[in-house]
Amino acid sequence: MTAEQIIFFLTAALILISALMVVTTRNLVHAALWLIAVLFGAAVLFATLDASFLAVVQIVVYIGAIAILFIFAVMLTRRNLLDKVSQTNAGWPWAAGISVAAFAGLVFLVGQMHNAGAQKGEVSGDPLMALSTALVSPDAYVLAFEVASIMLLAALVGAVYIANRK
Amino acid sequence: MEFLTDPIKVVYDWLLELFLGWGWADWVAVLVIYLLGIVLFISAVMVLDILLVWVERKVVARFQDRLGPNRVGPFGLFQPFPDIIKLILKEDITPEGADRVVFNLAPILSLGSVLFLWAVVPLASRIYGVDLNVALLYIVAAGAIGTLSIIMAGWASNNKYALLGAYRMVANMISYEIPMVVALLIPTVLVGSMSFVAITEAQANYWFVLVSPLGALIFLVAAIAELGRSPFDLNEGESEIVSGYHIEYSGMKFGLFYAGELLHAFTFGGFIAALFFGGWHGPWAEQYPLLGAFYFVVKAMLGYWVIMWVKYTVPRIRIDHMLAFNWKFLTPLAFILLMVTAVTHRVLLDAPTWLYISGMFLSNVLLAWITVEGLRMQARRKREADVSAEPAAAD
Amino acid sequence: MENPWIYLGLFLVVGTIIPIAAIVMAAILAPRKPNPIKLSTYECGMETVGDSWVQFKAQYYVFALAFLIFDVETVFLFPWALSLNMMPLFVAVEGIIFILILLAGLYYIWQKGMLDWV
Amino acid sequence: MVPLSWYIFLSAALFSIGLYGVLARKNVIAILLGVELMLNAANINLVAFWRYGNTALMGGQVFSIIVFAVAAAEVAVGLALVIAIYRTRKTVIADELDLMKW
Repeated sequence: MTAEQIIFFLTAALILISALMVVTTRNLVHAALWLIAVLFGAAVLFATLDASFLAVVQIVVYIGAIAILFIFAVMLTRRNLLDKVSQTNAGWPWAAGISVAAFAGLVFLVGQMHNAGAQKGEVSGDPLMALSTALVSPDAYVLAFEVASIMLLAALVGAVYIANRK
Repeated sequence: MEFLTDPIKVVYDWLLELFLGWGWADWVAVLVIYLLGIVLFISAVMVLDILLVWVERKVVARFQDRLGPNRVGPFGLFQPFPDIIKLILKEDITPEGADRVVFNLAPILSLGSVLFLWAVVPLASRIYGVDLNVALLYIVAAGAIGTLSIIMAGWASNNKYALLGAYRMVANMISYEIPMVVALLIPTVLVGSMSFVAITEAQANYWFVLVSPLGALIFLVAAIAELGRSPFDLNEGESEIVSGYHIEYSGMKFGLFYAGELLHAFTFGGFIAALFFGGWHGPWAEQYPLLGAFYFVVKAMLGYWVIMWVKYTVPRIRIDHMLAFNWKFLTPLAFILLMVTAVTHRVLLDAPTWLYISGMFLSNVLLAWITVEGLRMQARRKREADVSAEPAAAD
Repeated sequence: MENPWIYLGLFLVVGTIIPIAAIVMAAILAPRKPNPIKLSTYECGMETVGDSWVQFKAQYYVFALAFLIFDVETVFLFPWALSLNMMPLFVAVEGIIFILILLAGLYYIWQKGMLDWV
Repeated sequence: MVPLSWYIFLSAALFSIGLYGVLARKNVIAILLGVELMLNAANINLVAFWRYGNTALMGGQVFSIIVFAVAAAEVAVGLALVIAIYRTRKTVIADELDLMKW
């Protein structure tokens, strides 16, 4: 076992255990905190994959904003959140079955992949600068960049309007 | 004399040779050296933190025309040590109904989030923890962990005051994070890099405060708000919500929050120094890194002094004023400044240095002047509206 | 230092262990004599009424929403700022359009009075 | 060394757990938490494919940045809807939101 494999297994265990806690724990604030553990694990994975920008953005956007928003929303709607009663609906065995089937199907598909056993190559150049030029250069992804701002505008106006209505 | 010009490398080589001589594997030796360095670095930061307790108490005493600690040691310099012994020996109370795990995790994350920041701060030329190419976003990420620790503390305490204090503090921190990040974008635009080391090195000839004085000012205001210090300390309005999110904490856990707050203030002093006031740059700092580290600490202390000065001078503001000031003034201003800076910088990129600096400076001054004029015009219009509304109200 | 993240990971681990060590040391050395009054919630001597995990003002939520959107926006602006020096002036204009679109959103919710604390 | 398939297995497992959360949970906010897990699984996949493919092509990373933006917009609007529904109906249980079910 190399150090890289040990790090991968520890992170994978953290992610999967925390994800299971997210979907099973009854206290929703705890569920949000477990989600933060999942997100942190994903950030570690991004760092091992040499995507340093995405690793920090994962923490800034997901943990710093989205998770906080979830905790706020849970606290806002807490009144009839009885932690004692079951938090799953009547069809949960079906849900579990579908999830296991989905997992089995995905594993089968991965088995069909011709490059499943591929190893990492060398990183060519500086990924951070390559990413920043790709995102804004006119012959690459500048349209996605501008459209993202329109989408954020729509989300800002819509969300604030819906949440604020008296 | 090799040691004076590049101390880290000399020590590193010496230790590596020593460990390899003991028959250790290559990677084990490197890992152990890293660990030793990190432990030493964090210990030094913690010792500095202990000293800051004394500085803060002495300075607030002087501001309030008192003497401050003066019994233990010369000028009360050893006062922090009895404080620490008291904190350690104090009974630690976890209130009934608290969420135990989260309650204990919050102070750890609170101090940890501040310690993490020091990994990327360049102390001097060739003396820094790590040259991360996304260091500025890493700082914001560590701040996000700090916000999280506050909401965890407020929620886990099972106390209404704590929860209210946490809400206020989080609303404050997340609001002012936007102008702070935009102020961080300005050095990024100027240098074309997010690495802290590169940003400091780019200030060899001129400090960025000359190029973007308004950016430095916005960063200072946003940093004070991020720290939750007066005038933005409404998380601990004593008359309303007792003491904020750490009301239920006692003993060492409270000590961790307190130490984190002081160190956070000093760290932001260091950031202001490194981003806008040249960091470790000074006479002979390039050749002798230890001298550069001394300059850096002095500049950070000055930044910390300004933050303390503001804290002990201005009164606390109301929450609606705090939010309105951010969303209706500071955030739009920061974004407009970013646009002006980007365009001016791009246009003057190939111009001679004197033209570049004066152009950038003048654009900042112009923007500040327009802002002030706009505010005055708005205030005048509001005053006139009030005057014309008054007789009607009197009838 | 070939990969900065190794150093950074070690730093995060040590930076978490030191506060934990402080708490553990205090837990070993500190006395422990709990009693019901001491453990009760501190509300300046008043009896606590009801569960403290109460609801809070929805207004905080609106600001958290605005923060989320602008946070994501700044994430997009960092790559833009990095590439500014080596791209044509046109790229600077792209970023300005990006910022102006979102400032228009901020202006809209401001004019609708949604930023007012009530 | 870690082959590509490990990352894909991990993200498949994460995706399935998120799917279970979406299907089985009663609370609307918990369902959104499940959606977040699924989006993260997709992101891990995108970055892994970028790293194991041609690293000079930045499509994978750009795509996952767009996923961040989409996730943020989804959470903002989704949670705002939850708050609005809670204000009128006083419930956040998905089964009780049956006004459209006649």
